Amino acid sequence: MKILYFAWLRERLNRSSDDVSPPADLATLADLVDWLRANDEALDFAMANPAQFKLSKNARLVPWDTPLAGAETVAILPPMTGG
Amino acid sequence: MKILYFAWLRERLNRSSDDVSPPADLATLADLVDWLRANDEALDFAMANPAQFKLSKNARLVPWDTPLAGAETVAILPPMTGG
Amino acid sequence: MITITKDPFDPGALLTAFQAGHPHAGAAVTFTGMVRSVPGRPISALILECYPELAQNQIAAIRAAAIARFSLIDAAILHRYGRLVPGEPIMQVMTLAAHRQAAFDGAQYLMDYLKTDAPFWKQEETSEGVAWVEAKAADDRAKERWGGEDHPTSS
Amino acid sequence: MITITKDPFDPGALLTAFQAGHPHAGAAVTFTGMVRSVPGRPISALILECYPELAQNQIAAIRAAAIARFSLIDAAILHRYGRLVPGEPIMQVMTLAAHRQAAFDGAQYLMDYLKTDAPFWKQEETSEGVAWVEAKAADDRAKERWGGEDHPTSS
Repeated sequence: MKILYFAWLRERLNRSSDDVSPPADLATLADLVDWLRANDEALDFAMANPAQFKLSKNARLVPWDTPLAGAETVAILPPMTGG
Repeated sequence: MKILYFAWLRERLNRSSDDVSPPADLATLADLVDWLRANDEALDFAMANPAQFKLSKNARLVPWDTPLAGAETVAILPPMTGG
Repeated sequence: MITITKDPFDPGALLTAFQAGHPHAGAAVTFTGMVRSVPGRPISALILECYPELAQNQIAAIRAAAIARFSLIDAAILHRYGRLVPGEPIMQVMTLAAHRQAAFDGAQYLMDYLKTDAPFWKQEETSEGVAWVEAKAADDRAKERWGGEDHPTSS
Repeated sequence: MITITKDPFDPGALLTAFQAGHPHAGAAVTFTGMVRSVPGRPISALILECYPELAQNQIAAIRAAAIARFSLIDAAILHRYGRLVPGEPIMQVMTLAAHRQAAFDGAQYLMDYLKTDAPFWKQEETSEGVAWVEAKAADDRAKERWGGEDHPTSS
């Protein structure tokens, strides 16, 4: 599974993506984020205020409680500043 | 003094303007309209609902109680439908 | 930048010219009004009557009020009159501001006042003849959201 | 009509192309966002990062929601990313409707959601370096006037 990082989150981690193999018992994207944070101190610190982040699954913006099943690409998105 | 008529008011009167010499004792544009209506049955009938008309004095939109003094051109304007 | 004209205009070219050379603007809003013909009640033309001297003065006053109220960097209005056919642009309002809400509000304010306080009168030409377009109560109400002074231009 | 691109664009030409061939439209609203530099705090460039696949899907969903909600005849969105200098257009939103209020509301709805729900991130380049632009609480509030669903595109 591919994890994408953008903007200042990408900068803090010093990389734009990871390839990970999460355990099979993770139910939702929120569970995936918890697992990623537990295994990465820098990510854990950068996401200290998790409510500000949005998540996408396979290039669709989805709620955090979306099932992880079928996810090929998950992106962790800092607050957007387009327009 | 020149009086201008527009749109359906112009059509009903069958002319777009009048040259008039109102008496010196008229104080406001409202007085002028009263005087014009008193002297013109077609105008009186066409303006049966006077509240819908706006008035201009020398090509400036002004309230009905504006002094008549200095008026060279007065226009009687049916509800506008521009834009 | 106020233009009262019988001539056709190109909405895009007008926009490009208006936006040029304003490095402090962050937002531009453009409204274009077009002659509309619907299948159920097709019109062959829209004929606009105008009092050009008053239109010039009135639109200048509305424009100045909009610029002051919304701190616009600039605003421009073009309004045609004469005979126009379906699809043709009738008029265009353009605003430039630092931020988007001011640009949107300024353009809507200009439109709301132009609808009720600019001396244009429309006639619709159909197969049955020519008929004056009635003023809409909704247009008077739209103006009220800005406080609804009746004559922003009378002073 | 959704375009996510690094290439410059011409706001007027885009408007002309969009308006062509819509005889049932009576109203068009165009919003253009430009890179803004103010004398007190000049920037040399705005650098936009983007997640293009998500931007395409997300903007398509926002566009579909706006068309349905305001009965728009059409809507188009172009958004650039990469490095842009002051004065350059960043993005443009265009709506076509039968009447003016729907065209205005549709354009504002698109802008409000693009600000908070489209995956773009801005950096300002000044003489002191490069800094991320912070998201504005005002942008979240602006979205709330439409009911404020957080993810119009998640379904």
